[in-house]
Amino acid sequence: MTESGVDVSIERKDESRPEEGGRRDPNTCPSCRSHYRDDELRAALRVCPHCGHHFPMPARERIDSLADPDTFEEESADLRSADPLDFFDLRPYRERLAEAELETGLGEAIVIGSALLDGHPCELSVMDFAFMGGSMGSAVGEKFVRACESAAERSVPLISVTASGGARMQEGILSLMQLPKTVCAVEDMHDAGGALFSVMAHPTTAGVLASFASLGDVIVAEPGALLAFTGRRVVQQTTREKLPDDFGLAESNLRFGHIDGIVHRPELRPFLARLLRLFSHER
Amino acid sequence: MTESGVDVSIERKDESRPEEGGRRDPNTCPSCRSHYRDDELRAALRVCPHCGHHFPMPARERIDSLADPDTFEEESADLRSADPLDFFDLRPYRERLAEAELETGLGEAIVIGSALLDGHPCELSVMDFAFMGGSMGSAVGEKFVRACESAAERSVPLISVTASGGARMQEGILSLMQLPKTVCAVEDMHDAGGALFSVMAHPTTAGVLASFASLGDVIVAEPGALLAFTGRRVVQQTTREKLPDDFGLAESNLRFGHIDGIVHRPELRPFLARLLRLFSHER
Amino acid sequence: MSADDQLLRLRERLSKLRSLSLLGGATLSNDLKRLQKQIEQLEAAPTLTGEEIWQSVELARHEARPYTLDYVERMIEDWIELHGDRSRADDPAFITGVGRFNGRTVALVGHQKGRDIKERKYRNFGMAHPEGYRKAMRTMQLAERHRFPVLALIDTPGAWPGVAAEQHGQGGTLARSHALMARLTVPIVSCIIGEGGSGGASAIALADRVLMQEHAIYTVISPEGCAAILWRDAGQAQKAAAAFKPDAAHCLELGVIDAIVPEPLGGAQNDYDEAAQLLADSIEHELAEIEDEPGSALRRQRRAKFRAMGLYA
Amino acid sequence: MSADDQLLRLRERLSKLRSLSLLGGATLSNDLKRLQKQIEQLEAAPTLTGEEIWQSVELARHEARPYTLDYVERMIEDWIELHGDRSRADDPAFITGVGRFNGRTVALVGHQKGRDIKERKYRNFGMAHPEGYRKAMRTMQLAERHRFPVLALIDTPGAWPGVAAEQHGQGGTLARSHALMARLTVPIVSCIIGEGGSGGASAIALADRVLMQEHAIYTVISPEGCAAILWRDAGQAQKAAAAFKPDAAHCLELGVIDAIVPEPLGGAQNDYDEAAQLLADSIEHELAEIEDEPGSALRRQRRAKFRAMGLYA
Ligand SMILES: [Zn+2]
Ligand SMILES: [Zn+2]
Repeated sequence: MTESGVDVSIERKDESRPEEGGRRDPNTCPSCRSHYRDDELRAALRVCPHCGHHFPMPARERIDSLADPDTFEEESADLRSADPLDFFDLRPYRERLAEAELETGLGEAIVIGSALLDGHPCELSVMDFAFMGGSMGSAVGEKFVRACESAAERSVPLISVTASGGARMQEGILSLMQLPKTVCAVEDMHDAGGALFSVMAHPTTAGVLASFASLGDVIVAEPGALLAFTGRRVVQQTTREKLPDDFGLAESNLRFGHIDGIVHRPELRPFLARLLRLFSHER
Repeated sequence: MTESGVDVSIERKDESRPEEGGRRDPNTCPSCRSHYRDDELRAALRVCPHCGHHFPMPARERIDSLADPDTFEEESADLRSADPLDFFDLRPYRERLAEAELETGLGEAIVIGSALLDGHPCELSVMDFAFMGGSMGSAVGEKFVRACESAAERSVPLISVTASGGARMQEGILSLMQLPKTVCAVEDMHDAGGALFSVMAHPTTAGVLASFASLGDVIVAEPGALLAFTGRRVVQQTTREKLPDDFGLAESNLRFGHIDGIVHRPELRPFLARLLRLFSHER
Repeated sequence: MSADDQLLRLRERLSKLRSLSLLGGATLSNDLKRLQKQIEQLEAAPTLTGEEIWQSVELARHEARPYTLDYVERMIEDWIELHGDRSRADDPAFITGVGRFNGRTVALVGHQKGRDIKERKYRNFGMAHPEGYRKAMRTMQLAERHRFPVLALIDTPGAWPGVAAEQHGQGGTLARSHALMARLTVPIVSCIIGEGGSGGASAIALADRVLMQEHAIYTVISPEGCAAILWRDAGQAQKAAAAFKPDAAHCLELGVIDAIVPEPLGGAQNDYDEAAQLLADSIEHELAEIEDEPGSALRRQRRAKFRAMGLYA
Repeated sequence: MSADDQLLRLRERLSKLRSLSLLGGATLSNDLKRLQKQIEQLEAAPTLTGEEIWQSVELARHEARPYTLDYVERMIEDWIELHGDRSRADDPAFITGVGRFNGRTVALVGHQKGRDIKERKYRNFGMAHPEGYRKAMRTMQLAERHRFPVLALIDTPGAWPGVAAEQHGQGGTLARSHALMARLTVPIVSCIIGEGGSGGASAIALADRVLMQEHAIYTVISPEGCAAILWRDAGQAQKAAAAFKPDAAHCLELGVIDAIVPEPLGGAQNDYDEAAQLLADSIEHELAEIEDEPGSALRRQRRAKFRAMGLYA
C-alpha cells in the first residue's frame, strides 16, 4: 500500500499484505473478506454491509453523500500542481501527476466548493487518497486556503474531510510550507468568526495532521482511521519500541483525548447538519 | 506537624515525627540533626550550613532578606480577620487568631508592601506558615489582592512568596472564595501589563497552589518544598496508591514541568533582581 | 454574622450601589435587580438548623439525585458531546459539549457522577483529573471563540487527589481554570447541582451568575475532612457541617451565590423533569439578563463581584 | 524553476508591491526593502551543485556545530531558562527562556542537541516530544503577554516519532504551535541553525522573518527518508538531497526564507564566537526593522507572507 509522494507509509494492523506481485482487490473487504460489486459498495457509502469496515471514499462520492442534490458548486477546479524542482525520482513528477489525474478524474488530491447540507450553506473541502496518496503540495494547500477564504467571505462554516499521507515530497520545502500556510488561513477564518469542522478519514497523517486538520473547532474521525504524525513502520524502525495494536487509530486517538468522537459514515451527514444548526449565525 | 486551620496536612518524607508528647526543636535540622542557636540560623538565612536544609522563614526575615535596607513600606498592616461564621471547633476561631498574632507578631498570615530590590521598585507579598499554617482566609485574600492593585498602580512587578496549608476552614465558603478572588486580581494585574513572580516556599499547597501561586509569569520553588494540591496522607487514604518518595516535592514538580526552577535561598535575591531587570518597563 | 446582619449588609451594598454612577446605566440597574432579588430570597429563606443543614448534605449526595447528563437530556437540544483535552486523555468525570438552550447555542461543562457501581467507578465519583479540567477549559475556549454563553454545572466531592493527578499538575490546572473563566468575555452562568467540593468546584464556578440548588452544598472541605482535622474525628461531620454552613441559604447570605434554584418537594431526586424545568427557568432568567451586555463590561463586573468577596476587619 | 526564473518572479512581486496601496506606508517600504535584499542575496548566491548541497547537509549535522545554548551563551545577557509545559514534563530537547538581546528583553525558544553521547541521549538528539512544543508555546505566550519579541532557533531532525509522543498528540501539538505563532502580535525572528526537519521545524519557524544559516538545511523529510520512499534505498540520500534542494540558497530562491546568515569560513563549527556574532548581527538587523510595527499589522503581514508560499499552475 506504499504510495509514492507520501512521507508516511500507511499500514493497517488488520490488513494483510497483498500477495507478492499481486494487487489486492479494492472491493474485497480487508476485514471480513466479503467481496462486493462496485455499485453495491458505492450504494452502501463504501461501508462493508457485513462488518462495517470503512473503505476509502473518493472525493466526488463523499461530496455526493454530504451535499444536498445539485447544490455543490466547485471552486478552483482548474488549479493544478506545478513542478518547482523539476523533480525526478524513478519517474518525473509531472508524469505522476498526469497519471493520477487520469486514474482519479481529479485535478488534484483535494476538491473544494460551496454547497448546502440539509439546507444549511457551507463550504466543503474534501481530500482524495487515490490522488498520489492525498499528499499536500502547493496546489492542495492553495485550494484549502481558498476554501477558508470562501467560507469566511460567505460567513459559513467550512467542513474539511481529510485523507492524506502527508506532505508531497516532490515539491520539497514548498510542500512543508503548506503547513504554516494552511494554518494561517484557518486563523484568518477564525478571526472572521468562522468555524472549521474537521472530519478525519483514513488516513490523516503527517503534514495534514500537523496543520489544518487538527485545528477543527470540532474534530471527528471515521472508525478505524489511522491518525498519526508518524506511521507504524517509521516509529518501529526509529525507536524500536513495541507498538500497541491500535497504534494511531481513531479509537486510540479518542481515548487519548485528541478527537471529539468517531462518527460512522452513514451518521456523518446528520451529525454535520446538527453542527451547522448550532454554529450558524442565524438564531 | 498538623496545624489547625489547614485543609492539607503537611508532612515531609525526610522528617521523622516528633517524639510522643514532645515537640521537635525548631532549631534542630530535621535532615542532618545539627543544632543551631537562633541567631546562627537567622544569619544563615535559615539554611542549614551543614546540609543545606531550608528551614521555614518568617515573613519579616524574608522581607529583610529581599528588600534593600529601609525600603520596605508595609501596606494594609491593620487589616485583620473577621469571624463570619462564629466558628468554634475545639476553641473559638477568634482565640486562635489572637494566639497566632501573639506568637508571630503578625496581624495575619501574609505581609504586603512596596520595596526596592537591588534598586528596582517592586511589590512584595510574603506569607508566613507560622500564622495558622499560612492558611488563606478573607484577610489574606484581601491583602494579596491589594498587593496586586498596588503593583499595577505603580507599574512594578509583584513578587509573591507563599507558604500555606491551603484555605482557612474556619471561614467556611468565604475562604474558598479567596481562590477566584485572588485569581481575578492577578488577571486584572496582567491586563494592566504587570508581572507576577511566584516563589513557592515549603509548603505551598491546596487553595494557594490552586490559585494565585500557580499563576506566576515565572514560578520557582525552594529546595525540598512540598508543592501539592493534596497532601501525602489524604492521597494515601483516599486512593491507597503507593506514593513515590519525592511525592509533591519541588524536585518532582520541576521534573513534571510545573515550575521553572529551584532556587536556593541565598540565590533568591540575585535571581529576582535579574527578573526585575528583564521585566521592568525601563529600557 | 446572622441573617439579619447580612440582610443589613446587603441593604447597605444596595444603597451604595444606588448612589454609584461608576457602573453605567444598564449594568447598574442589573446589579440593583440582582441584589434586590437576593434580598427578597434572603428574607424568604429560613435560617437552617444544624439538622436541616445536614439534610442538605445528605440530599446533595443522594445517590438518586439527577446528575449533569440528566439535565443535559432535559434542557439541551441538538446536544453534541465534545471529548478530550487534546493532549492526554478524555476524562469521563467531566461532560463537555455544545447544544441549544432555549433556542440559543451554548457550551456546557459539568462534573459527572455515575449511577451504578460500574459507572461510578468509570466517572471516578465525579472527581476529575487535571485532564478533565483541561477538557472543560478547551470547551470554554471554543465558546469564547464563537460567542456561545457558557453553562457550568458543578457536582463534585473535589478534584481527584491521586498521585498521577498531582504529577500532572492538579493545583496549577485548577488555578488556570479559574483564570480562564476570569478572562472569558461570553456570559457564564454556573449552578451547583449537588456537591460543590473545594477548588475542584470553584474552578468551574467563576461565573457572572452563580446559582445553587436548594439542597446543594458548597464547601471549602468536606464535612468529614473538616471534622477529621479540627476534631480529629471524621465522625463529627454533622457537627462540622453545622459549624461551617455549606447550605444554599448561608451561601446566599454570605454573597457567595446570586440565587437559589428551587427543587421539587423533598429534593431533586423525586422528579427529574420538574427539577430540570426549575433549573432551566432559573438559568434562562439569569442568562436573559446578561447576554446582551458587552463582553468587556461583563468581564469587568464578574471580576469585581469576586473581588468583593470575603469579610474582614 | 531556475534561479533566473525565480529572480524574475521576485522582481514581479516587487513591482506588484510597488503599485499596491493596500499595505500602508511603513509596511510597504519594509516589504520592499526585504524583497530588494532578497534579490541582492539571490544574485550573489551561487546555484549549488548536488555535491555542494550534500556538503551543506553534512555541515548542518556536523557534531561540532554550535547548538542553541552555544548561541544563548554568546548572544543573550541575564539569561533565565524557563522549564516545563505546566502539565506533564520538562522536555530537554527544547530550550526556552528570557534574557536580554542587545539591550531589549526577548523570549527565546530553540531545539537543543547534545554534544557527547550522554547529553545527546538526554536531549533526544534534538527531537522533541509534544511536551517540548508545549513548553515552547508557553514561553511564547509569556512573550505575548509582556510584549517581548520572540527569537526561535531551529535545529532538529524532526519531531520525535515515538509511541508516547503519538499518544500525547504530536500531530495536533505541532498544528497548535503553528497556530499560536500565527496569532502572536509580538515580533518573531526565527533562524534555522542546523537541521530544519519537517513539521517539527516549521512549527516554531512561523516568523515575521525567517533566517537560515549558510550551511543549514530546511527539509520536508530527511534525505534518507526521502530516498527510502522514492528509491527504496536510504543509501541514495545524496541523490535525494540533490533532487529536493534543502540548502539555504534554494530556500531563498523559493521565497521560503527571508535572508541567509553567513557562517565563518568552512562552517559555524570552526568559530563559535564569530558564528554567534554573525547570527546576532542578522537577527538585530531584522528585529530593528520590524519591532516598532503595530502588532496587528505585523500579524497580518506575517500571515500574508505564508499565505503566498507555494507554486502552482
Ligand atoms: Zn467487511
Ligand atoms: Zn542540616
